[in-house]
Amino acid sequence: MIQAIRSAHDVMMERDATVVALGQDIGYFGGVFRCTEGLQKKYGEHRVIDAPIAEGGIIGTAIGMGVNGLRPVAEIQFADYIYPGFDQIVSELSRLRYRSCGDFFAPVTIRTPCGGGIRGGQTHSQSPEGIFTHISGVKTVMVSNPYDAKGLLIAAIESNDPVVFFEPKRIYNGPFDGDPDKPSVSWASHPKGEVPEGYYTVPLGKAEIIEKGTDLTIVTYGTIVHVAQAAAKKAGVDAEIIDVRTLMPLDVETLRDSVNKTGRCLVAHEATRFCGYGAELVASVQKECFWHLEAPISRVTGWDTPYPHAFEWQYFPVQQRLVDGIRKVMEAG
Amino acid sequence: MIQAIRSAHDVMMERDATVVALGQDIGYFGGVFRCTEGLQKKYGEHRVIDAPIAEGGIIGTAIGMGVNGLRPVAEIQFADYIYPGFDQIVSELSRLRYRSCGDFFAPVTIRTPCGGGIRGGQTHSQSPEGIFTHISGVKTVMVSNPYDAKGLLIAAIESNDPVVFFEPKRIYNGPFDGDPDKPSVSWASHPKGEVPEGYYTVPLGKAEIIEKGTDLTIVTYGTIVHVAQAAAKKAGVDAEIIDVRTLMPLDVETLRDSVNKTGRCLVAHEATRFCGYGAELVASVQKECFWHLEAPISRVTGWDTPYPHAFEWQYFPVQQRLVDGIRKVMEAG
Amino acid sequence: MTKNPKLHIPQPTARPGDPPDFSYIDLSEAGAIDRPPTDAAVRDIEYLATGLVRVLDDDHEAKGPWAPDLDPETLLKALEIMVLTRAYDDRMLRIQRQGKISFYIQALGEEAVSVGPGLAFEDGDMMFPAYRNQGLYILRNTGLVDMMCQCLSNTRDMCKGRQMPIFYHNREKNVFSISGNLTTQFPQAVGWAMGAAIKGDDHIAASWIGDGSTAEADFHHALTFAAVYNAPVVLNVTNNQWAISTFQGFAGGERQSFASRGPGYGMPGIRVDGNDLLATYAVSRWAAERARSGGGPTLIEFVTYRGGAHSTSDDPTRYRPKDEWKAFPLGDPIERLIGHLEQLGQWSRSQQESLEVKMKEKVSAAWKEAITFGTMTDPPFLDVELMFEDVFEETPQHLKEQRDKLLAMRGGRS
Amino acid sequence: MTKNPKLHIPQPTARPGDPPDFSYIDLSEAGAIDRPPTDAAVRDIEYLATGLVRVLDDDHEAKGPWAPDLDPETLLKALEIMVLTRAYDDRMLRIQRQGKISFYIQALGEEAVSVGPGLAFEDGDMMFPAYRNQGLYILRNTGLVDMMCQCLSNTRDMCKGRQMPIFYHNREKNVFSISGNLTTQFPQAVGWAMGAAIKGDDHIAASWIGDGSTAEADFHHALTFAAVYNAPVVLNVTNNQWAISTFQGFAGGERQSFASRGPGYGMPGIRVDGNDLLATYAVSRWAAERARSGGGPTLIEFVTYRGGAHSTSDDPTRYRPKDEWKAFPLGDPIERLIGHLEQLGQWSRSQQESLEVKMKEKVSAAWKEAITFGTMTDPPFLDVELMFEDVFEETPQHLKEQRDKLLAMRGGRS
Ligand SMILES: Cc1ncc(C[n+]2csc(CCOP(=O)(O)OP(=O)(O)O)c2C)c(N)n1
Ligand SMILES: Cc1ncc(C[n+]2csc(CCOP(=O)(O)OP(=O)(O)O)c2C)c(N)n1
Ligand SMILES: [Mg+2]
Ligand SMILES: [Mg+2]
Repeated sequence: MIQAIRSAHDVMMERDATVVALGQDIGYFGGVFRCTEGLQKKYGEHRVIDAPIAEGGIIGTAIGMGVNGLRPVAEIQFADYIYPGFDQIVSELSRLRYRSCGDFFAPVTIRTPCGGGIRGGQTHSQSPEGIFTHISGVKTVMVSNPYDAKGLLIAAIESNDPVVFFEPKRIYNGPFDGDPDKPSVSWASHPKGEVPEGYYTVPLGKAEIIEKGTDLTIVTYGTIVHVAQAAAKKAGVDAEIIDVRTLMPLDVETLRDSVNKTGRCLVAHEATRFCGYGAELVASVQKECFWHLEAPISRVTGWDTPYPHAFEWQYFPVQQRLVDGIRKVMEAG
Repeated sequence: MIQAIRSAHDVMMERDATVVALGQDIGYFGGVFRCTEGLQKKYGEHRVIDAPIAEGGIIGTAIGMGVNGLRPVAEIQFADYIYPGFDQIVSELSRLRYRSCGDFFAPVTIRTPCGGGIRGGQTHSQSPEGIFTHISGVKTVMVSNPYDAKGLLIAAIESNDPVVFFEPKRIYNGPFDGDPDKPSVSWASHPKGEVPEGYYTVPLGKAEIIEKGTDLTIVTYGTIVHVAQAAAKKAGVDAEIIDVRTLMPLDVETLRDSVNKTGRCLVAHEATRFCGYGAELVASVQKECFWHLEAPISRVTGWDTPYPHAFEWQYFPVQQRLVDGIRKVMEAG
Repeated sequence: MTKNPKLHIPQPTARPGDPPDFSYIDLSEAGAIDRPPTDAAVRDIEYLATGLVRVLDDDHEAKGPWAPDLDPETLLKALEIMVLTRAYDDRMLRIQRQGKISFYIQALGEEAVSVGPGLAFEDGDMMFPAYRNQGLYILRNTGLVDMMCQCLSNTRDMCKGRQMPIFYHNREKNVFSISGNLTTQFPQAVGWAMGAAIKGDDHIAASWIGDGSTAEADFHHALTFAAVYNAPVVLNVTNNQWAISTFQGFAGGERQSFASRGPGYGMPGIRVDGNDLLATYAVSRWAAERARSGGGPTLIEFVTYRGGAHSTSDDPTRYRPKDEWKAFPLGDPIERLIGHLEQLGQWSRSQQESLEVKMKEKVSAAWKEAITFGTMTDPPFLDVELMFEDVFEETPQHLKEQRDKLLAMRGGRS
Repeated sequence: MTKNPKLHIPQPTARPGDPPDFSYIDLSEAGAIDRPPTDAAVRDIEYLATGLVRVLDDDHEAKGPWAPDLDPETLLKALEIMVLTRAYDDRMLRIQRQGKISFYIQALGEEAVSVGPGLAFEDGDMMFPAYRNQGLYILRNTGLVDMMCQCLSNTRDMCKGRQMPIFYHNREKNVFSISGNLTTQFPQAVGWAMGAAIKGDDHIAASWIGDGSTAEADFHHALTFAAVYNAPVVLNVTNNQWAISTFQGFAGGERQSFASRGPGYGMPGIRVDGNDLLATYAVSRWAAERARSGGGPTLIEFVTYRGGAHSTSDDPTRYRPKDEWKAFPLGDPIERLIGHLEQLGQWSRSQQESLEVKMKEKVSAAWKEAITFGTMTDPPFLDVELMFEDVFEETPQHLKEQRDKLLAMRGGRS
């Protein structure tokens, strides 16, 4: 997925001279996860810019660049460190178009690695997407595979709306099915691991049905897409699995059609549960599909605690928790 | 409600020498909403402290004071301006007890006026409670009347947990039933407008059933409590109205018992809808009460736009929108 | 310095009832401060951060090396804009008191902080103002009618009813949209300037914040990024002595000039008489030249005084002497410029009177026109659908549904 | 200065393959910088922000007015703590490489930045360290076993498995909990100091951050609040030349010393040789005295060099010369202190060797003990229920339910 993200930058920087990247350690070094490796060499120090350690300054200056006709792609080194930039994102980036009636806007994409599973403890594991999806004026994406990552990132960079773009770091190097004891696998053998070289987009605002099924619908995104696939298999159910991909705006239609068909729905994510993005998924689905529901919609999520270092795999919604969740939804009613 | 809030400060500063207040314009001036009027004169400049215009600095130093054994009450002048302090709230205030296993903690209360209805436009009208309720380690309160405001604020100040305490500014001077054309009324005639002089608490974590009823349950908080009361009357339904009061931790039991009884539920708040606190209310209620629900749970909220100056009353969930929401819930099924 | 490490609480020199006391303001004689070349090294010009650059002396003569080369027409234009700004403010304030607009902020006494610098920049340079820089919009030919319609949230409102009064913007004239969130424009201006440098064009950016606003994080972000990248930007602090009820000591002004932050970050800091139009112009011009020629950022502190209330929601008699402004040692910027023009033989009191009448009439005419586009209480009204537009470039489905719901409730399109 | 306002991108003087070049570091002779009284006015001591306070000269003699009055026992104690810190780091680094802990950060080359200042404060003073100040914990008698158990997330872990390695805390000894979020401790230290002043007690606070961390908003918050309230706090910047892959120029260090920010905000800034234990002690002592006697805050910049990788996740050979540390003009703090003690006739190479052996043995013994409390792979393991505690003072219902759900899935209490 790292190569896919790098390639999205590369393609866009090649096509569009206004695309610039900025962030901590992204230039000479190529990023702590190497997502921008080689780009400074290719496009120069004025387009791939190492930044001071000030997330608020990165977003604030990116907005200014955006207003001046550039298309900045800002990297926040870990999603856990996005909060110092929160005011500029909420009060400025998300509101500029509205308050100036489109006379000013800043087409900034904010990329940031999120999620746990790399023994990062509470300050390198968070999934804060749910606080961005509540902010009017900013789009929110979380990717689950290299093909989408490239296509969605290109779409985000091209979009004139600001986008917060979450990249689950646990799957940077390969899909993860939620079993930490299994040896890690690379993207090479995954159907979505193959990434076309040139330009293509995956549209913002469209969910994808990862697996067709009739027993129940599992609505998820990011790393948990892979866990859900494994869990459904293990549980022996014919699940329809939906990868939300763009969290805001939400593709309600795809969800509605699926749950109206299956009558059962499990929502899963890695972030903490209370008031998380899953709450909106439940609320939206129950509104749209109430009369078709044969069982309560269930949530499997991270617990409502910080992400603990030693209990990473007790915190993470592992396969077994998904399996239990599936059973619960299947057995109810 | 202003007097109630001032009185809560007064009572606590009198009882406990470690209680200090800090914030912009709260000292000599007594606060832009006058919630701390007279306190500096009474308790001195070292306990009622005017602060630089730096919300991050206010929260950061309040944490340090808290670690040093004080009980700081920090005022953020408008909830719309809390974001520069977001990192210190999320990454520090909410996490300190957990990361140090209780060896360190900061019993900080953050008070902030929220909500619209005073022609404040998008930067003086926001209700950002939904981004705090998702943060593990911080309690969140929104008050709807003077009696609760004082009792809950005292409970918050006494709590060793951090609390974000929202005060809907529209009802500072009197209840507001959602009809902007009616002359404003004062708290004097409201049953909850009477505030005992001395010390008392309203416990954190307990919702209140404002009106008993059997037709449907309206779950709400803040200003909308009053709008819901008026709307239920107007709609001619026997509604059970619940004032959530403490948003996190949520008093699920009170909600469950009520909805299991009524079988119908309307959730209402002023904040934007998508991924707002109402989503969690819907998700929690549908989980707990699914088998008793006779109609989909419905939400009436602010729209998913910034709060517009000219369209304040088209944005605000006015009586009519609540009435429509009630009818929808009543007619379904 | 107390020997007991008790908390120090900054104290203004005067509270209501006290005689005003501005002895804390360090003054320099007009003409006394050297004007270094625009490519001077920061370390060699630290004196600019603590001195006070002044051009006009007590006899209204322009003195010393900072005296700018401005022809009388330009000075008269500056005067006109300042007088117009004040007339506009005066009218809008009264209109607010009549309840016809919901809120207003005047710039009384600070007009030279917008107009002097404004004249120093080129049209293609981008301005990132604070809410008290209406003079910049007026200088850059934003129509009064447009500005009034913004305050009215009416059908001609550039903000389509979304913003409180005074949150103007002017894309065409390169004046940015004002934010309600303090200081956010400061790093944005730096980013804009970085963008200009990246694109290789010659434009520079300028931004303004207040003394109180320097305490916000974005002040630090702006100075850090500007210093690191040597961004072509001019960062202005309007030190009008007061935030809302707290004086500049609550932002650190008791200990050091705000201009001194500049050298601390490695850029020039210049402290300037903010009520001396010639000085505000000259210093801005210096900084603009420095930035445009690759010399990087400058931090400028304009020493001035907030002549009126913070806003129409404020009552300054609660926290400062009523007559403080009258005692302010740097006077009134309009009076001082009139004095200078008189001294040059270019202006007279009677000309001034007729200018003021003319400007008042201009404002009145604009108001008459503005209200034909509606007020908060009188039609025509803005279309409520506008609430749902411009959240995104294209309105997404859920917003369309919300819009339709609202329209249906109101019985169709409004 | 380029004449074209192109974006300036800071450039380190050497990249991999280049010869190290520290010509950019301004040095002063040992003993050359005046030591003002601790109540000196900020404006009179700005020279401290750009000079470099040094005590030990090339012959290891203590020189000049800053030479502290430290007896040999204290110096030997300082040496022991530094050697122990290095031995601890060395062992933990190897343990991380063996996969027995998940992460580690060493302080190689910066030991004097924790130990010298640490000695300058009193027990009741509160320390707010950064992640590279393990020396402070060790100095304040945090047991090595406790520190190792933290890194192991084992059953004796002070953090109960919740934190990554190195995020220690020590309530009893007044060393705060380390945060993963850079710079957040800086305003907290100021707030703690304000609290001490409010309570009227005599304690002061001190905090440390890195050069890169000065760019964060909280640096500005800390300096602003400290200046405004004259808080009794010592604010330390460890300028070890590098953040992760970016050198100190990316935080503004190309243009000005970090110490210079102090005078800009109205507090003393002192630049000091961070590898000279006597200097780091002396300067901290000066600042502590100033703070304790009501003189307010001081900003100190310790000039040092990060001898190792940023962390075990980092590979510095990708961005800087391999041998840069060897060329660093301020040398190795341990070697320099040894030299001084030798010169005093208080120490010999053989004593040093046996000290090192002793410290290694101490570390080994501690490790043996630590692992008896479990490792990430070997029992005993921490009770998983601990995950749900301490989120709040009392665990609320929903967390109890989540805990029970987890336990049920795992077939009961673990
Ligand atoms: C982030 C933020 N915090 C607080 C406020 C409330 N507020 C509005 S203006 C103001 C005072 C600003 O003072 P100053 O920067 O000196 O500007 P002046 O009003 O004097 O021009 C305050 C506290 C705000 N608008 N934004
Ligand atoms: C808010 C935040 N942003 C980014 C990071 C990632 N990060 C961790 S350490 C580091 C470099 C810090 O450099 P410096 O302050 O010089 O300290 P040093 O490591 O040199 O001791 C970065 C960028 C973080 N931990 N927190
Ligand atoms: Mg001001
Ligand atoms: Mg460093």
